[in-house]
Amino acid sequence: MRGRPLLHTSYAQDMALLDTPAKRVSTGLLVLLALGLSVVLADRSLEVLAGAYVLAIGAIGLNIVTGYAGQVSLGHAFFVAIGAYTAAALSGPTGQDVIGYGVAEIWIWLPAAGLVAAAAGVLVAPLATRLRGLYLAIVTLGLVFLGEHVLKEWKALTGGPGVGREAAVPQLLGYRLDQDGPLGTREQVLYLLMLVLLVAFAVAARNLARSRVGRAFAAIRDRDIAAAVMGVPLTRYKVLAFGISSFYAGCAGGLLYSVSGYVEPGSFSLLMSVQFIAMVLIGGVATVSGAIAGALFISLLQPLTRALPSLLPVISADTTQTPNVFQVETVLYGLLIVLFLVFEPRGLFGLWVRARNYWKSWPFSY
Amino acid sequence: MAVVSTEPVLRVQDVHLSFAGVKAIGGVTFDVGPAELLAIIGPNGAGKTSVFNVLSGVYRPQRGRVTFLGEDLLARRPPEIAAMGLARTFQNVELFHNLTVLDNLMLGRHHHFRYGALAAVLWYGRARRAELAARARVEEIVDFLELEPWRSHPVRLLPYGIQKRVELGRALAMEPRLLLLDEPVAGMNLEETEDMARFVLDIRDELGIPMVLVEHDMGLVMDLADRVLVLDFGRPVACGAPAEVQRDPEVIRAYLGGAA
Amino acid sequence: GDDEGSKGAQAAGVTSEPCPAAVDKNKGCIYLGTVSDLTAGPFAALAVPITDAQKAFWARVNKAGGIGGTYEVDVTKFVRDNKYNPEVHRQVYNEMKDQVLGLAQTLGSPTTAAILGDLKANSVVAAPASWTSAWEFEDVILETGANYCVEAMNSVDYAMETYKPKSVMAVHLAGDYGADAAAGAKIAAERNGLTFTSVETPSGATEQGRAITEITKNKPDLVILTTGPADAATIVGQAAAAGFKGRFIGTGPTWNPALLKSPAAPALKALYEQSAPGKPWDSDTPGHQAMREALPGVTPNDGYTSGWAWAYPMKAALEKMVASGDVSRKGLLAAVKSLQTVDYEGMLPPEAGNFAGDPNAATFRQTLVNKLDDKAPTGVTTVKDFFVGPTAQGHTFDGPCYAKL
Amino acid sequence: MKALLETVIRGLGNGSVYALLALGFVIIYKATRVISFAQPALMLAGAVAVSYLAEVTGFYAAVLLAGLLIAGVALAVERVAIRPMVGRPVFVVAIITLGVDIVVRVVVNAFIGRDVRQVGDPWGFDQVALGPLVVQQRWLAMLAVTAVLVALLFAFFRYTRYGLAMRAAAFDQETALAQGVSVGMVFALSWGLAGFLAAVAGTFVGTGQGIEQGTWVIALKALPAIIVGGLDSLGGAVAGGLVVGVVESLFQSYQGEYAPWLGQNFAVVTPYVVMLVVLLVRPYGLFGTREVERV
Amino acid sequence: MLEVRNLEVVYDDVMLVLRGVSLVVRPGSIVALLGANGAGKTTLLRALSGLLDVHDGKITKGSITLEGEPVHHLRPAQIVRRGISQVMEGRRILAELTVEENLKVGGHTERVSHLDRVYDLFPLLRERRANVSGYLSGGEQQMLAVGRALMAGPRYLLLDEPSLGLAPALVSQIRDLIVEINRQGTTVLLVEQNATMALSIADHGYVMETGKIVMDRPSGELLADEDIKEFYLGTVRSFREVKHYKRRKRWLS
Ligand SMILES: Nc1ncnc2c1ncn2[C@@H]1O[C@H](COP(=O)(O)OP(=O)(O)OP(=O)(O)O)[C@@H](O)[C@H]1O
Ligand SMILES: Nc1ncnc2c1ncn2[C@@H]1O[C@H](COP(=O)(O)OP(=O)(O)OP(=O)(O)O)[C@@H](O)[C@H]1O
Ligand SMILES: CC(C)C[C@H](N)C(=O)O
Ligand SMILES: [Mg+2]
Ligand SMILES: [Mg+2]
Repeated sequence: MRGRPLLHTSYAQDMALLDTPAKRVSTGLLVLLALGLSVVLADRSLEVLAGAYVLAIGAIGLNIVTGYAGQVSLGHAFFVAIGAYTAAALSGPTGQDVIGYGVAEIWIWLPAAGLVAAAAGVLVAPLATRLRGLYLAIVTLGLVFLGEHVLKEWKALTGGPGVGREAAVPQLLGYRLDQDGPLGTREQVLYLLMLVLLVAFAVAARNLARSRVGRAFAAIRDRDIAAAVMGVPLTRYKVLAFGISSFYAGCAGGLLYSVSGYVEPGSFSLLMSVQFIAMVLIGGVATVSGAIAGALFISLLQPLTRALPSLLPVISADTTQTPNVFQVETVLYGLLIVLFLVFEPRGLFGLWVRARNYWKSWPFSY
Repeated sequence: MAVVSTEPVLRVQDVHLSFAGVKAIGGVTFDVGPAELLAIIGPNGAGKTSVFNVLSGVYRPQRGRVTFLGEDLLARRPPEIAAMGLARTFQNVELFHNLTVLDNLMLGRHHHFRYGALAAVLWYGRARRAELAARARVEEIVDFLELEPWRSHPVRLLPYGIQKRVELGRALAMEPRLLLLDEPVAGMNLEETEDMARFVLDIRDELGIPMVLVEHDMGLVMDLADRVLVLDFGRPVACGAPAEVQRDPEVIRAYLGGAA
Repeated sequence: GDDEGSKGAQAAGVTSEPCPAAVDKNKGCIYLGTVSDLTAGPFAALAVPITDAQKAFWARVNKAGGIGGTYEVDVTKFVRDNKYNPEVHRQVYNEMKDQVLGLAQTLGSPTTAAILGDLKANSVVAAPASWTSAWEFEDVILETGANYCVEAMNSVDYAMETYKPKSVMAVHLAGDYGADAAAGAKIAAERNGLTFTSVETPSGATEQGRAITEITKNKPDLVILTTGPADAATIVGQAAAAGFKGRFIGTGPTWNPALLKSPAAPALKALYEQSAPGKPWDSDTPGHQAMREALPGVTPNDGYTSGWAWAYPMKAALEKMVASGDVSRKGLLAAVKSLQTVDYEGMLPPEAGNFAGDPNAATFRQTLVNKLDDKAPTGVTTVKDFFVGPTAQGHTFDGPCYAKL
Repeated sequence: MKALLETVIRGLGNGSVYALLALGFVIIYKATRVISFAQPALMLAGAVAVSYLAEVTGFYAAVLLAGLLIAGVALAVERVAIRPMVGRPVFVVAIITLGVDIVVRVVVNAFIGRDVRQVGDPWGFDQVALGPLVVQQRWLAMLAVTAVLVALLFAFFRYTRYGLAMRAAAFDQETALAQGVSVGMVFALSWGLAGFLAAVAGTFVGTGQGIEQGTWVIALKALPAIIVGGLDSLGGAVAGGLVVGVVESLFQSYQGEYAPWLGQNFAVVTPYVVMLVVLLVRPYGLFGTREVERV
Repeated sequence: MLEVRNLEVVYDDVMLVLRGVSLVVRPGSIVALLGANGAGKTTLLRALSGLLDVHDGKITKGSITLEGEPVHHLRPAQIVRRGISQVMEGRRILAELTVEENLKVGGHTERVSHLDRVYDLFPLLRERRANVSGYLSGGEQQMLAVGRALMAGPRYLLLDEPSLGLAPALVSQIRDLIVEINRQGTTVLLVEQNATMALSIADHGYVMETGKIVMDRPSGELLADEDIKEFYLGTVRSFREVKHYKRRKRWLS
């Protein structure tokens, strides 16, 4: 007997995160698959995926302020930087050229990275509440440029451009997670760490989205005056959205560089912000799974485009020739973004909806 | 449920509002009694919507006094006014387009919730209980307004008439002490108009919520309203029982145009 | 953590099968990786000739019998673009690291720093494409030619002799490149009793307004430039137009032959000289000759020269490793650590290839100075051949210079 | 005083380049509500085209030809990547332009090669005396050309119906369509003009010092300029560009002396600081259209 | 003559909204199109003006011809040039533009300006010509929308619920106006919820239900039809009574 999968007998059941058995099963399988990958995949692939998971945390954060609350921010890199350097400074050894406090325990520096970034977000937000649309986008972009300037000048913290410093060291109760150990290779351990954190951050974001806070965000995004008239204080919620989003960004920043162990101030540029925006848009605005999918898509697109040209023997691998593989690879990267969005502007999520609708009505075309 | 009182719920005194050269409201005074249904009519641009905007805190008048349940309204911001129990619908549907019907209604209950962002993230204890309780209340409204079939549809996909009904539901979800309805049946067909009329009557009869109704459908106004206030160029030209107002020559000239 | 069995039949990046483009099918193959800035990054204009020159270099080595008569070297199979981004650099390095013995090229300082930990952990030897002083202190990095810090010291000392300046200003980009040179200039200025000022400037020709103002306002007798070529042209051109009469000496990367056709050319000819860690393209040494023969028909550019020269120590180390019998990463690193001289076929003095012993002692301190010359293929000819100034001679290197500015 | 005036003129010169770039952004924004991140690549492409053409046709003809060529490229981009997006969310389109930027830049880089390229302008670093002031000729040329182009643009939008059609299309494409405005035509027009302006601006960026692969970054200076002026105002773009140019120039000359604690090279971020200050006072820039907020 | 034959329209490749609609609008006439919400009236007008694309809609079958020439493949601008102009549902004022700018956009395809004619029809708009249109009251915006469509000097005017939100006096004005415009030579296709008003001026009426035309008669006959009376015109009955019964009846289906 299959039962009736869509029949809910209580509101609790109806409001559950995964409200259908199909969703529960597929999510469970997905998580299992992700866990399984840690054994199956080579270390270098795990490292790329671990990075992608961290970026996904950042993308979920951006999605909170931009996707859910509708405040387009191109300043995400700024908050990521704050997190990265807070974490690096906390966990860095004392008495070096660069600031360090010797607190390598991840459960200290990770929340700290998030909180400091969140505080910055909250400070910036009041400006944001006065601005709309692209004005806000470009002002937050200004933040990135200002931030870059500060990072370049503040050599005691960042080591300076072209030089950089050690990133945060992930250590849990004395166990170094970034070294091979009894739990597995460093890549396996880091991969699992990032996976666990991603799941935690994703669930938290989903919870937020379905709560009064998430609804208030969406209301502000869709109709701000009406939202105010219905009882939502606009400024407070915009500040909250920036704060939470920056918290995610800060945590992502703290984690992102602990994979390579090294962080350089040139990384926190417009390009990074734009990549986050691309992840959110490509994944599908205002869905957590979309942000994750988008982050994976963008992070894996580069390795993929690196592989593609080698399948086409006509293109030269020789840098003296034009076009060579490297040019093709870069062009392909840009082109794939364009093509993807032209053909499915709703992003990966839209693709999924399309597929689902197609199968729902299959075999009838209307 | 409440102690019966004859004090007016809302008292508007000599409100003036103008925008760079345009006088939208020029000295409007009226009361709304408990359980009363007051209709405001008037030509296009007479200032009816502007009155609503003043009441809900969107516009700040240059002059005048407004008290709601004995408290001054004018110094307050829209969210505070909403929390005091003043709810409204909008002339042009102002729903949250990407949310479902249920979420739109749940949003109406925003100020009834007490839990914060941290509890929301954890979705545990208070937050969960509050959401479940709110959901139960919202389902009552869904029942009441016969919105069951559209419950989990994003509102942007709904027919216009249903959207208007959802707006009414969202306002009801606020558990208001006064309800402002701005042209609730504009653009509706006969059947939908009848449905809406039924809901308005139910709200008054069963929930006992006083209402202010702005509407151009004279049939509806004359049928439902206890009292009618007529505005023209931002100024009151008549106020009284529907039948009286309908016969007022000034009203006929300015508004009805001899047709109705 | 990939532990590689150096005693096993085959080490990472070494095969008994011949190279894909083998000259002699009976030889085995050693694979070396290249991670460089090949398309959109800021150093693409330099990285591409470096990469091409190294390809030609190893082809020549293979044609001449390979390494120790048993191996040929392939640098074409594992070439990747880092876009001058540390994260991408690391990714592409990871993709190739199990299949290469070492790196023929890793371009850029921050990018290389992102893989340095891994290079050290796995004893992967890498030849850099950058001249920062930090590499003197890393065993696995196989640098060639004096670093920017030394270069600037020598430039100041050279100017002392030639122009007798009273004041020096370092106009430089931030970081491993600019700050490294500026630090050298500062040390030399102090030693020579000159007043020293430093102006950090952003990259981008339109951003040089401040640098120009500072130069024309303070009128230093000598300016040590560490920027990109277009920046340098703007600075020299506009400062001269505003009546500045002091001297400029720019580090290697400030020069580009095309500047001779720019409006700044007269000013450059009058006021500018280029310091360099190696001799220019058309120099008359066996190494240069071989390079020119191996790269027929290219537009001359000293990116080729640098790329070619950078390859010699790797060749020497590989030969030593094969000779020692331990063909593995550990063997290569051991060979590197015992290298005291390298035959650069005259491009650089053999002692430039000292990788043994204490970093301070091993640091190579000779650079040269070029002047502009319309007739030279890369627009410059040497005015002062390899020399060590007194400052560099007496300086003790105990850490990267840029940290000391 | 003399130094100050010369600094201001340098600022106006650079500012006029920012203004040209800003106009390109604004025209596209006006018609489509999209900020085109492809402008930097088009600017670079224009400068490169001039550097090749000038050898054959001489400088002035080269600028004109390159302008047309880049307008053509922009039109092609619009047709292929932007037109299909009519009615789609503008942020998606903005990201598409970013992809376009990546693609175009790789192609352009291949044409730049390793050398610094010269655009072959007649001014170089030549100076001219304006009374007691000594200023570079190229700055005066930039100012003059910008003034002429701006005048032409204003006349075009003033005396044809396309200015209004653009605003209509930007506000609500369906409504514009229903009024018989060919939204595609409006899009093409805006991209074509923006391409032309980008090429001219790129040429001026290249005067004197030449262009290299990294030169595209300059185009980003136009972003704070358009915010200062107001995203949809042509006059604002000009004002914003000039303001940004002058303030930046002043900071380059005097910040080291009067406010060294701001750190070296604070001038680099002054455009953004100016932008923030202006927005604190005017959330829609100096001349931007206020969004209608009403219920 | 504007003729729609057997038209099928699909949204998003899946939702079949018009299921073979045929309709004729003779030159010089006023044709009323009635129908419940969601019947597909707006969709039909979109198809006529070439605006389906914007909504991911497609014509999958049938044809639209203007004076015998097919026009369903034309772009909106071309259709406007051929003399079909639409007042869209929901007014669609260009809120950031002034009243006069809105009108000028309406005249985009016309060489001569009909500005004065429109101002004469709506003196209120003349008064507000320099105001930002977004701040007009609902009814004022409706006038602007009609005025804007007239700026194109159309031969065929498609009106989607022009009386929506108008005060009774204005409804009769609009009605008179439509008659006047029609008298001046413009053919009118009128979509209305206010069936009494529409049928009082129309020559012919169509009734649409769930994507199909279910009635097609001269308006006089429709006015007399019992079903039309019940479902569209409303028997004069108090809303207070309505409360006591509900009905769910559908024609054909
Ligand atoms: N924010 C505003 N800025 C400028 N003018 C405004 C604004 N809001 C309203 N007005 C003007 O005030 C007057 C009254 O408008 P209001 O919307 O209150 O009219 P109304 O009585 O609701 O008309 P309708 O029945 O057509 O909806 C109108 O002339 C309108 O143009
Ligand atoms: N863009 C769209 N995408 C998908 N479905 C749509 C779209 N627009 C309309 N529909 C659907 O098509 C059907 C017909 O809609 P349409 O707007 O044409 O009806 P209508 O007769 O004009 O109704 P109303 O009286 O409410 O204006 C409805 O079921 C509607 O939900
Ligand atoms: C190729 C070189 C000029 C690189 C530069 N020295 C750097 O380290 O980034
Ligand atoms: Mg109103
Ligand atoms: Mg409709």
